Amino acid sequence: MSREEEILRKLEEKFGEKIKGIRIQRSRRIFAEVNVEDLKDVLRYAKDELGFDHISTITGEDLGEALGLIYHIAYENSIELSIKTRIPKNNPKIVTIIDLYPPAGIYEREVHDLLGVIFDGNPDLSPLLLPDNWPKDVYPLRKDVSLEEMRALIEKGGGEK
Amino acid sequence: MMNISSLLKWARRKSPWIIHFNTGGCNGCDIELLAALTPKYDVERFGILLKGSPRHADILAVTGPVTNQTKDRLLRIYEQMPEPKYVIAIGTCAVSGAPFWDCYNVIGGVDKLFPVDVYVPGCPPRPEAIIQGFAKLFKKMEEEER
Amino acid sequence: MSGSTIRVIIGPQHPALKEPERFILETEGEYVVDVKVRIGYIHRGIEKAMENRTYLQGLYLSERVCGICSDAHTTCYVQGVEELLGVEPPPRSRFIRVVVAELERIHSHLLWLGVAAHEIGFDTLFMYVWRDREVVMDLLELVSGNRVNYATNTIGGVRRDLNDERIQKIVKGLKILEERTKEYLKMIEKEQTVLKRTTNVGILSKSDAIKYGAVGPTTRASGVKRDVRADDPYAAYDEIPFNVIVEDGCDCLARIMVRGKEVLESINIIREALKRMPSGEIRVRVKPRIPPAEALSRVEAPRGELLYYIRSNGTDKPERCKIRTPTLANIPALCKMLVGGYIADVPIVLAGIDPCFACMDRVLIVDREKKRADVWTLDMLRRYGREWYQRH
Amino acid sequence: MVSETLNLILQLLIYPGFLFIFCLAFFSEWIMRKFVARIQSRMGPTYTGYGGVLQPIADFIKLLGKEDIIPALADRPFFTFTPLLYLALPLTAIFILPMASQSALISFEGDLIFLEFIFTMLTMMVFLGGFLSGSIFSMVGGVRAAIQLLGYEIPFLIALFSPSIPASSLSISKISAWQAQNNAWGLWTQPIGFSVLVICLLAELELLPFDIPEAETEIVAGWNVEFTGRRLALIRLGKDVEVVLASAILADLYLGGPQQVWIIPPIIIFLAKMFACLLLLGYLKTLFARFRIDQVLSGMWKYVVPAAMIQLIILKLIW
Repeated sequence: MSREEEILRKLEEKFGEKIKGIRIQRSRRIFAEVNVEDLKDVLRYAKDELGFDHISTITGEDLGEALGLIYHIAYENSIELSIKTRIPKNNPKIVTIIDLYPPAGIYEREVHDLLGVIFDGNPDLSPLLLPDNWPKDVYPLRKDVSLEEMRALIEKGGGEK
Repeated sequence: MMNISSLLKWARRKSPWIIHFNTGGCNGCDIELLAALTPKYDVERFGILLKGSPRHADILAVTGPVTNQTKDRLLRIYEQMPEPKYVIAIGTCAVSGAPFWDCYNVIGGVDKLFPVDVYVPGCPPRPEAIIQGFAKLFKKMEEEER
Repeated sequence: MSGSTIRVIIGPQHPALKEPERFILETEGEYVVDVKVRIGYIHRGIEKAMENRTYLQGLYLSERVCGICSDAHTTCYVQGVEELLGVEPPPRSRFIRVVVAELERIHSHLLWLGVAAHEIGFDTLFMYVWRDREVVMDLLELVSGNRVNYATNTIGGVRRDLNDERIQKIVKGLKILEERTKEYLKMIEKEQTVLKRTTNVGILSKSDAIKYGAVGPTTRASGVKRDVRADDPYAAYDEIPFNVIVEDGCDCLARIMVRGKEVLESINIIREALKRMPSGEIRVRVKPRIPPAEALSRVEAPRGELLYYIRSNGTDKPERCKIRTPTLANIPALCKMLVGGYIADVPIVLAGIDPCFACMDRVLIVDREKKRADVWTLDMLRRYGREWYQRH
Repeated sequence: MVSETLNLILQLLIYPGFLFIFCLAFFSEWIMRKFVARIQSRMGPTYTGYGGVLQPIADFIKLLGKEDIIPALADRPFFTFTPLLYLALPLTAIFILPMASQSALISFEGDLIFLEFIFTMLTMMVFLGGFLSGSIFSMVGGVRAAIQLLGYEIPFLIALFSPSIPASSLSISKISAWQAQNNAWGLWTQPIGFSVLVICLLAELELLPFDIPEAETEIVAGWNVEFTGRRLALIRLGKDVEVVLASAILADLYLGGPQQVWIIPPIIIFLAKMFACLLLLGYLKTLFARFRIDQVLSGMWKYVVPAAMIQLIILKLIW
């Protein structure tokens, strides 16, 4: 049994129904999906028991009705486990994971900037990437705002400072 | 009086000090501009020195498309430079903003903010091209009253 | 001003190189006690722009994310797209990718070595290193036709082949580079002023390197053996034997040595790749439309692990393209390194992670009696400084 | 009587006075730039005049013609006076150094002390100019210059005065004349003192590895960051004169100064010695990385001060 299959089996044993659509896409790539409530348990288990000690990044995306978050964590820098979760667009709140992975703070700031996800418990969600005069409540990676609209908004919102 | 002004023009042409500012580019033009200072190209031959303080500089060399966040900073540096001052836009990004023309955080080329004297296109321009840009600028210094 | 913490703002304009960024340091006396980061001066919105371009157009955009490691970005991007398509690039193209990637690593590391020397005021070394960097620039131009943005990779292979004449020239150039690099490494090990400025500066212990998720040479200088080329082989790295360079110094000197030795290792990798290169096609044709799928692609850029996540939706444009550059991953570790160090060491520590942005000078010192907002403009600082002197 | 006065005025203004010294200063800047560039395997200034020799003059004229900005936050009187004094002080000092003949234009017993005073004043000018020009970078640069002064002042003093012990005079002209006559160059009789003085002059001139007050990568241009146009021109000229002054001090106090050899006039011998010292300074400048300010202070007190003291003790034992 390869290492990937072993990890997959352990995750299935531990979480059973809670973990959905788990698959090995190719060697060293595992994708899985969980509900928001279970996310932290899965990550904690992966970190403490399975040895996934490196977080590569957090990807945020706009799925239409919901916002998707993908946590990419790595085991010995070789096997990448991508755990997906969804949060509603009108109440984009999720609990932070900086207590598990300290460097996640900066990725959470990035996702907060670009998609407006609020990470409960992250002490520093100040703008990281967007300019100081960025208009409020405009999140560039959401699909409901087009490039033209965004440029117009920036020109209106900018100027002060 | 004619002689003094031509002497000044000569001095200006022979002693152009530059300040470099990256407004949000990819570093490609920056390393080529820096490579122009190093032994193989050595622009100090023409008296060009890279200065850190805008107060000491004659030429503002801008690389990269202007982003929203650097706009104010760039304007301030331009205003801090003493007259007569010249601007040289290095790389296609600084010339027109391409290939980031439609990115939401990019305003466009440098000439949206203040007049540019010489454009050096290229992605990135070779150090030779940058030196030629400077040569064009020297010619302009000679012909133009400022 | 004694006793209170002082806020030092670094950024965003640099006399030598690099993009504008800003770091806000809280200091007590000469020591740094806390660091806050504000990047985004170069934020252009590439991820959004990717969604509005076709896959082939996106290739050119990804090349221009960073001019120094442009080949790493395109390799990562095309690997992701190839995985979405289920296409295997021909073997010869994979070897050519390795050659170009390693040439780029040499160019980037030498560039960094020069900049680090400049950072500690050693301009002579800077000039020498950059003089010899021109050798590798010439090789890159020979292989790809351009000095900086090579445009070697394309979806399904590479665009330019290597012939015997070019291979000969590469081998010749590598020999010069090897000699010079060895000489510089020997000199750096002995030169007292360099040692004084780099040993025990910017310490990042092994456990901290793992905890704060450092990547690339930064983590390898702390004794952590992690390299995507070895751990998660791509292109032809699984067919070429090479060593992962690790140093145990955990300080800036170790970071210099790791990069220097990696240059030598890269030279060996290129030689090996040229020797083992198979003949055959360099490119396969692909369809512009890509069925819905997702792919996570990783590459060891000169600065560390580079990561692309691409999702397709059946059209010729990607649904989402996420880019995680190595510098961002190193920032938490960088903050850790800066805390507890001297203010005067900030430039070299910042340079130590080989940031793809950063501007280390422009040190502004402001009293922190009035607890005001974080973001101060230069004019505000000046006005504030003036007021302060009138009061005292 | 009239012709004597006229002669003195001519001497002051032309040779070996202002005009000569300015030319020498510009020439020495060119030599320095060209030499450093050659060491870094570059060309250096090439196309301004023959081999770029007019480059410093072009820089000077250009700066004279630039817009003059006084920052709103700067202290006006000081902002104006500092560059003037920064040029005037080393110029004054040069007149007490013997250059064209074995006795200087102005020579009196104790002019060595005057020289020391001028050097300290120069650093004070840097400090004031930096502190009062209203920018935080220049302030840091000025403060750094003052802190550095604490490090090199004592060894500088000792190394400056130790040649006066064998010559038993405090006049620079007499010291150099004594060394020339007895063929006892300070370089041979007190080599430690010479190296201490070279190190301290590097610090005084803010050359690498002691260019901390104007560290480009740390604090932009340091104490002179806010000066533009005419003021910057004066500061740069002052700096050049200071470099000439430093190498002239080395040539006078440790290399025997101007002396007549065969039929070669003393000025030629002196210039040869002076440029040798200049190139030594330039060579050292390219060899090192910049120290940190705390490393300078501790290094100076740990190694350079004891070295200067030992030299003094050895001298005392011999003479």
